Amino acid sequence: MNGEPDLGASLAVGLNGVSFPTPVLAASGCFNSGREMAGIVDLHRIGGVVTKSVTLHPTKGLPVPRMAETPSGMLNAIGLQNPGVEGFLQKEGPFIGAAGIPVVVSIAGRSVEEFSQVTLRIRDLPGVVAIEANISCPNVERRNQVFACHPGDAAEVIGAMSRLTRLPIFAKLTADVTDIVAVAEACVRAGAHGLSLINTLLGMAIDTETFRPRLGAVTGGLSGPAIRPVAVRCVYQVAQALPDVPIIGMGGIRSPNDAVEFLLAGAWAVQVGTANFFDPGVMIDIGEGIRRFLNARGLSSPADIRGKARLPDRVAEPAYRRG
Amino acid sequence: MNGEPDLGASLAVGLNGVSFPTPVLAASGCFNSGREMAGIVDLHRIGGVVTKSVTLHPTKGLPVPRMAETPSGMLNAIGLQNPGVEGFLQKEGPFIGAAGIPVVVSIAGRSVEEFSQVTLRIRDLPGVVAIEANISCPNVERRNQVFACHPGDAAEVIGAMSRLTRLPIFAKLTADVTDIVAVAEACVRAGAHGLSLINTLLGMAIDTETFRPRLGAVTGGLSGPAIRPVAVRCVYQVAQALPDVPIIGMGGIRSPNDAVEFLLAGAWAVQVGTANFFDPGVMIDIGEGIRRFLNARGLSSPADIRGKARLPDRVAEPAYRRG
Amino acid sequence: MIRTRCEVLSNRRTGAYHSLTLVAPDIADRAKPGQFVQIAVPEGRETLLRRPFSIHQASRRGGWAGTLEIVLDARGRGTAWLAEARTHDVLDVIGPLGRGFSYAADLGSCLLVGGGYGGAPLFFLAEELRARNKLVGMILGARDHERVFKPIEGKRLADTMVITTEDGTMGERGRVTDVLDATLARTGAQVVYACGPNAMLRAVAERCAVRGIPCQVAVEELMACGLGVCWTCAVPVVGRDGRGWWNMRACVEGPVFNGSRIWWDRWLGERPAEPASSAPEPERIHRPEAAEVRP
Amino acid sequence: MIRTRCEVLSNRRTGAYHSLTLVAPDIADRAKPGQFVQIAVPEGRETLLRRPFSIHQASRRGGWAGTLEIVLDARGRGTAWLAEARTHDVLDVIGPLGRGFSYAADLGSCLLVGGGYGGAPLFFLAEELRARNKLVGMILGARDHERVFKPIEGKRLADTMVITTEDGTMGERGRVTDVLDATLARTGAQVVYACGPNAMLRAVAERCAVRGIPCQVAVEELMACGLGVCWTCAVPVVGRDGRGWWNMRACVEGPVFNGSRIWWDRWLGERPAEPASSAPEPERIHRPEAAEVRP
Ligand SMILES: Cc1cc2nc3c(=O)[nH]c(=O)nc-3n(C[C@H](O)[C@H](O)[C@H](O)COP(=O)(O)OP(=O)(O)OC[C@H]3O[C@@H](n4cnc5c(N)ncnc54)[C@H](O)[C@@H]3O)c2cc1C
Ligand SMILES: Cc1cc2nc3c(=O)[nH]c(=O)nc-3n(C[C@H](O)[C@H](O)[C@H](O)COP(=O)(O)OP(=O)(O)OC[C@H]3O[C@@H](n4cnc5c(N)ncnc54)[C@H](O)[C@@H]3O)c2cc1C
Ligand SMILES: Cc1cc2nc3c(=O)[nH]c(=O)nc-3n(C[C@H](O)[C@H](O)[C@H](O)COP(=O)(O)O)c2cc1C
Ligand SMILES: Cc1cc2nc3c(=O)[nH]c(=O)nc-3n(C[C@H](O)[C@H](O)[C@H](O)COP(=O)(O)O)c2cc1C
Ligand code: FES
Ligand code: FES
Repeated sequence: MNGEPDLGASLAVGLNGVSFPTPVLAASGCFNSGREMAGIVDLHRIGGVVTKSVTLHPTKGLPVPRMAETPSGMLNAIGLQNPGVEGFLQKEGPFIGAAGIPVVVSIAGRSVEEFSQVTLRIRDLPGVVAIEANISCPNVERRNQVFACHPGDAAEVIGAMSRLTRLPIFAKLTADVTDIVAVAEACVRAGAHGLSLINTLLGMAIDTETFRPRLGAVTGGLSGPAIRPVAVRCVYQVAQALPDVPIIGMGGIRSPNDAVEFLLAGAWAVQVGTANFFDPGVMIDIGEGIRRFLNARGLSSPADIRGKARLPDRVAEPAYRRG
Repeated sequence: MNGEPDLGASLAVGLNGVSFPTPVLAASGCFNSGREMAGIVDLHRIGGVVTKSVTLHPTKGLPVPRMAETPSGMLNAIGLQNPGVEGFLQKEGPFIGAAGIPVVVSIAGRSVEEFSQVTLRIRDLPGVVAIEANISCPNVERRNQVFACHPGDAAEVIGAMSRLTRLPIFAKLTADVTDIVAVAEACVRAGAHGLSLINTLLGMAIDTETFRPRLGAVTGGLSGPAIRPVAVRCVYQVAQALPDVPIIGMGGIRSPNDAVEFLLAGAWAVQVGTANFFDPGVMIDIGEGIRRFLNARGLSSPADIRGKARLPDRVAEPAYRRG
Repeated sequence: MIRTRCEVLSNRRTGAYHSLTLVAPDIADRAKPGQFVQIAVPEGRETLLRRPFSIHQASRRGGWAGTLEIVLDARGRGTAWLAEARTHDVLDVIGPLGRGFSYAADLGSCLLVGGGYGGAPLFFLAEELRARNKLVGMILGARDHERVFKPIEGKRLADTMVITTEDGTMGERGRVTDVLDATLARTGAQVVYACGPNAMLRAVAERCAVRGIPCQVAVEELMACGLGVCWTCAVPVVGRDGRGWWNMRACVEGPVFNGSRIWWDRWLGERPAEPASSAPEPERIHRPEAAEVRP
Repeated sequence: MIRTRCEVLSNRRTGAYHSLTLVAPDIADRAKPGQFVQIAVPEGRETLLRRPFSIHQASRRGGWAGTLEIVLDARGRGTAWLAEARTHDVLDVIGPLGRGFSYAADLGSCLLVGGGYGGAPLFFLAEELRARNKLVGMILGARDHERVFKPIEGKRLADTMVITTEDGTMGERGRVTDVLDATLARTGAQVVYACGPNAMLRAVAERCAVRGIPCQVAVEELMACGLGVCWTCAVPVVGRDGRGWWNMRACVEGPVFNGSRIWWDRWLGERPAEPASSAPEPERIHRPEAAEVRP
């Protein structure tokens, strides 16, 4: 309530020191820094923006086609097109400083050194409240194995970054691993303030007319409602293992109910990616929907439902989970 | 051609010694042994049936709810309900022997010993042309880690089974791993004749009214069109690494085009699971659709398009694949 | 079981429900009370699975010959879409599915208990029972009068009729179980047939068990296939001797079960997820002494 | 850019295409030729993304004031659904999007080249050019006469008109590029505006480059957002000095580009997937000596 008697529940969330006015942020790569969307979305009614991932050098990205629609989802292979950290500071810096909303800068790189360099250039940018480390990137020093696929590699990046800045770092993980909890734990031990779950699933589609992959890069990342069950499972697994670590959940969220599902699974906040493309106002609607959901139950904050999924009395591990 | 001049392309496929009249088989757990469906589907027009997974002991399965519909997909947590291998032989054996269609028996277990025991009981059952090892099961001897998640565990099961029978063994893998190619290679080295890709993705959904998981078992397997891009990617990756090993692709197939997509990615045949639930005749339609597809291009066999996706000249690994 | 494309003949409101009449002569021909159909939602939607509906009427004679009627409560995406069906629309329907109610020659007085749209299949059953010269009593209950299923027609069809609503807007205020004992006593019913929310079925079955009256219940459980191949529709059923249990498929071994054989606690209880083999088995659950009607 | 729910005023056939008139005064007010709108497909479908369509007409005056017209070719799921739109249906539309064609004060004679439904935005453009007292020549090409977009109206609107069809069922047999040189010579056009299949745009742009005539092309590339935030709609554009290149967003920096600045080989070529930084950069690509119209 506090000062918002008419609205009922407050949407503000605190993630162990980082706060957002609503628990609904824009996901990296799906909102740029917010500038383009400002004309159609009232940015002051969303929780914040996670920027498109920034790399050290300007990156031209992958050849088209860069996207393919799939059942209830889409594949993308943009190749992290961005003007590099200097170009980013120049083009987006002033906007970020003046936007008056919390901005999380997403950083990507091909080596620990690149992540570190970008961190150094970003850490003092006004308006930035946190860094998201997009470690679902290939590591050129490890035969292009994706950082987030190996707890050790992931920890190395997070460790290096966290030594360079006091900004909280959220490690963004991929679900394409055998044990996401192990990667999450390694990141937290290395200094991650929180975790962003999940990045896209690696997928592929082929045009049966031309026999060509539908993506110029052959494979790409699957996002949208199709992946939501996988994302909710990842958030749940990690939240069970690390209940005190802030988790920002994402993957296929497009309605208030979807967002509530992530909060119940253990997320402290959520991000919305693909849904912005077809419904630019969706983050505001989700926020208001969460408020109504809380009001209807006499609750005062999104934190009240965090991790509150009611599990059966006994959940035994050995059961066959599929089929 | 060969004796089917009116129809054009022949749908028959050979998988290094195992042959099926069409490349479209029923996936395990989605068709039982075919008995229930015989009243509504002409079994002689499909490629074959992979049975519901059989375990050594009768298995009662997991508590309801056992299913939840999700965007373009569904979650299931049946818990491999089945009457155990003795019950199976009694109830399904006579049907399988008399059905006159190729039957692949799917075997599941919680230990290498259980897989071996069931293999011994199944190997002489008339009508059985191959065994599918459903190794997406928890291994009670390894803290319930799923066999298919660890190349060593997977190889152990396949090795033990292949020493007990001359029936070809298809290892059925899960995509929920960091490196599916490594698991595939381990299975093949251990004696797998071929690979079935993929089992369901581990997922979860929560009812936002009741705060309860929508599945009695909390987590379950995601299937249906939603997962198709992930499945195609897995088939493609494994086929690139192991071009001579027969792959049966599956995951979200419901149309001839979907099936062709898997063949182009490198599958030698496909299985259809979830789509049977909403469209029981779908496997026949897919087969006929593949025939039309081949005829329209003057091709004579599904093998003619196997792995024929036209890749760009250079596919460099280090590119950012997501975002 | 038949798969057919049926034309919609009409879609009318019946209180809070929609009543859809379909042209489906082959299914109508074979249908028995308690059986159901699976209706496909249109392609291209993100809802893939068919939706199951009880058969309310299957007309084999007269002006409506060859038609099938279902009743639906629009609650989720699939039912909301179906509620919009218009005359001449074509639906993809599979049926008749499952095992319906059964009749014992020696039980002449029946009591049919319906909750909400659960009343729908009981009308079809009542006609079949009357054709077999049975006495038919009926209890129809619901939350409010809008949800009491066809009370007027019910009164015409049944020999005795009791209506209950939770809000008291029609008939007696309360639940069907509040009037069950009295009605059983008054009608001298020898067998009970029930359809409605699962919790209601449990209450009815438990009361019948106490009184030693056989009770058949038509249950609802999530169904991915409805064809017997996926095992999502599990209902835990106890052995005839009250020992041992197994999960039966509501879509082929049901949806009608002997109410005294369902292990209600396990089915509707807290639904613990554990390896089934280590679940405590019921020592012996109450079951009627009366002759078993059907497993 | 505006998001609005628009009523469908009419949906008519135009040869092989559908022409949809929408009530969208705010978008119509701001629209410029070459801009587009993004139309949402309905919720609950497995096709999530909006579909982009060029603006064919934006009426600000007269009986149709406040309306917007788009033309669509029904090919996939989204367009097939849209082709079924009925009067009074309501669509969720965002627009006007992108940068449209631009006009140079000193270029008085224009040639508009449209392929298939690519002719649609050129009609809007022709009107704007005529309002600026330019001479407007037009070439409309298509596979067959059904796909030549509004030939009669085009003839009325343009000062000169040439029609080509690949099958010869209307106008000259062949492609627009077969008549381009002659038409340029005949009309003395000083600037070319083109819209149509990307391969046609390339051919037109390359011919114009050879002749040193500025050429603006309205391209099509897959668009996930259409709002400038996802970077799926990349078109490789070469620097003004012919050196260096960058992927521009067709949805905000386009869809209209200077045809001589697009690196066609990279964009429409074999599309090799490699780290962009190691891609060979064009030493210098041909570009018109004529004054640049727009980057
Ligand atoms: C044997 C049987 C007979 C039935 N008869 C009738 C009837 O005569 N009239 C009627 O209105 N309803 C009946 N139901 C329930 C009806 O099937 C559900 O209300 C309907 O499937 C809900 O679909 P939805 O898309 O509206 O809801 P959603 O919640 O969107 O459905 C999501 C998924 O859950 C399933 N589901 C949701 N609720 C139920 C439920 N109660 N039972 C089974 N599956 C469910 C759906 O089939 C779908 O697969 C019957 C169910 C069964 C099993
Ligand atoms: C700026 C612009 C203007 C356009 N103007 C018109 C127009 O005036 N009239 C018209 O008929 N079409 C136009 N198109 C093409 C039109 O957007 C596609 O035909 C349409 O999106 C196809 O959708 P679908 O669902 O029918 O096909 P599907 O193949 O099912 O679409 C799958 C996905 O691919 C995208 N897609 C498929 N083909 C194209 C394409 N050619 N261009 C862009 N995206 C595509 C879809 O938007 C969707 O995201 C335009 C495209 C762009 C980019
Ligand atoms: C209800 C259900 C039960 C299943 N049971 C089994 C099983 O017993 N053994 C198995 O190997 N896979 C099982 N599967 C997985 C399927 O065989 C298949 O791998 C998966 O569903 C992906 O294919 P689909 O998208 O075509 O369904 C089951 C899937 C479903 C939906
Ligand atoms: C077009 C597109 C571009 C993306 N770019 C990035 C990126 O630059 N960095 C990143 O960490 N994630 C990126 N993502 C992943 C999203 O941030 C998000 O993790 C994922 O899409 C799942 O959420 P969603 O289903 O809501 O889209 C991108 C996703 C899409 C669809
Ligand atoms: S619903 Fe599939 S077995 Fe009953
Ligand atoms: S379509 Fe998203 S940036 Fe152009």
